[in-house]
Amino acid sequence: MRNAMLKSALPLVLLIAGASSALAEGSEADFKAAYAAAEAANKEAGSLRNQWTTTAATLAAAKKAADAGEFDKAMASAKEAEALAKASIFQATSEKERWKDMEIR
Amino acid sequence: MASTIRVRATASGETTEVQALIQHPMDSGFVKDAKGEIIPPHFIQQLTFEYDGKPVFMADWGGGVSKDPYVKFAFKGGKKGDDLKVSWVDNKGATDTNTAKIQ
Amino acid sequence: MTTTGYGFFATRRLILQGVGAVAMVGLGNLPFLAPALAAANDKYPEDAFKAKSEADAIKALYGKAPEASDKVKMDAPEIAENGAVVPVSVTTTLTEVTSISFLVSENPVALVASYKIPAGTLPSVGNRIKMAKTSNVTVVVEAGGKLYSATKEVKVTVGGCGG
Amino acid sequence: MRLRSAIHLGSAALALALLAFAAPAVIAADTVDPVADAKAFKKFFTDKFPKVKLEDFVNGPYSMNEDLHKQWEEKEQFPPYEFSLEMGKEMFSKPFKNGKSFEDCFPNKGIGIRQNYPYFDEKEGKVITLELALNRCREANDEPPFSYVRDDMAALTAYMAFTSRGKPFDIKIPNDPRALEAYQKGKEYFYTRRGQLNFSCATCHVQSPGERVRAEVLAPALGILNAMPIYRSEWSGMGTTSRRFTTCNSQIRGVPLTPQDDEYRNVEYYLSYVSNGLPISGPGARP
Repeated sequence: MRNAMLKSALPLVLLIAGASSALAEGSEADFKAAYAAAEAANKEAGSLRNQWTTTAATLAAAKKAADAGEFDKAMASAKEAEALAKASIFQATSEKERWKDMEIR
Repeated sequence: MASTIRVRATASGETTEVQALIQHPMDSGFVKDAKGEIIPPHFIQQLTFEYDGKPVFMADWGGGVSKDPYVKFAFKGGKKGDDLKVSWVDNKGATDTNTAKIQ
Repeated sequence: MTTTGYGFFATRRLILQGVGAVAMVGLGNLPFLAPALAAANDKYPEDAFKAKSEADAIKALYGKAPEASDKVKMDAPEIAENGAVVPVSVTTTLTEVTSISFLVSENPVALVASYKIPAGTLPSVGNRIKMAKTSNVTVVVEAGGKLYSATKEVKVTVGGCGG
Repeated sequence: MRLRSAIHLGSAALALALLAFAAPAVIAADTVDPVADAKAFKKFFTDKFPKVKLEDFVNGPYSMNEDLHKQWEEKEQFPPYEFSLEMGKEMFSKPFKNGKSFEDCFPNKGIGIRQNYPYFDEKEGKVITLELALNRCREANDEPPFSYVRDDMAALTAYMAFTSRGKPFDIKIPNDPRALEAYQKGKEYFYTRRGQLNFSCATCHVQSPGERVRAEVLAPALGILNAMPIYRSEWSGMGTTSRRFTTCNSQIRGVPLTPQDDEYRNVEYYLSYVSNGLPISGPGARP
């Protein structure tokens, strides 16, 4: 059962890798897009009632860096926030079945 | 306001065992609150127990004593029904006293 | 805590970072400030409660140094369940005991509590003290004008994952 | 490299198909049987800790570690929840503005009934916990509700728990599919991993009770709610079940839900049910 999970995760990895590799040169517009994407992902995690506290913290750091005009840093934080949010989404969806593994029977 | 001092004194044989729990924040002055400001020192400095008019136990406390402080000791003498007077004063000058019956 | 063989590589990396960060979360060091401005009070050993180090506090209280003695029986936990409430008690077979004091060497103020034991009161005290971090807890007993002491190390740290 | 990743993707699709096919079979066979769950739950912990008596599981970490047990006994001589208990007793009979009091909201004036909570209300089709019932009583008497995580609620539940000390947990699951569903959802919440640390309640309280998380020794899940509300030295104050659930969430870097949310009430329903028969020992003192 476990390595089936390993294999099925592969497509999602590529998705994430793709998103974070496109580190464009730090411009405000890029940052805004990345930040919006991260917020949307975190909102989706919220709908699954499975947000992480570190996602919100990274989003805040991104905003702070952007306000200070450091768009490289802001972009990196926004990307990481998105990755965290996506990870929390993956956690919620995959746990829908995996929780039974540990159930006391 | 109910007294801040809870005393349990039980006479057994010729000694009386005393336990006291006192409601007090015992802030040491070294701790910050949620907003990051230092909580000013506010702790009981002296606590005295008197039986039959004589002090049987006296405590000098610093900020290192736990919140809602507890102390336990025993003294010779003391019979069921006698009074045990307890009083404290803190670094802001606030005080409280309570008289408990020995069980 | 083992993390299961989670399929999603990025999640694992983020999670392992998370767990690593937790391990480094130490006890936030407490800011040090001038000791408490106690109201002037003749009997209250003002300067003893101002002394930073254990030795100064004992000197301020008793004017002499204690010698370790196995007649002073101290009861304190190996690992404190919590630094805010550490139950410590002492009993002694020494006679003519007039005073018992508790000190924590690593606390911002070493002296925690000092008790006067009038004649007729048994030489044993129990109380709950606060400890900033792992430290030696020392109990000093003044008997017949001489000072005896016992020391034990109590481990203190925060609990839980830390968030 | 391209060929290998292609094979990877192929087998991933195959694995997914298999999983999808197998899944319904698993769920079908896995009908919800609380009675069997409860038996298995108790057996798991009594096998794991043969020396701990069944009723002692309610003492959480103190039944797991001798040194802690001693510190607990010393604390219990004059427990730190004494003040909260007295405040709760006073508040319980203090009349509201309209003259009524909590005693009028609860059967037997609220004395000795804590062990029946939480219960499943078939009219509403929801789990009603003690904390929810107390706030509903206030609202029914036009009083503002208390916060679920602060001292007032802890004092009330401390008094009600105290009046039930020693009585065994007696949680019922009525013959109503919604009750069974609430129970099952609670169980799912309990075993679901969450937060960046990727822990579920079971990771700590089923896999590693008795072990340490830095200074703290983890309590077994069996009987973990019997001592609620608890005075924690860590908080140097009282904590309700709601406060415990929300802080546990944030400790593992999961964003907590609002106190008394459905999930929290359901997990309290599940945890209390599987601890049926164990005595109420609240209010409790904990590290």
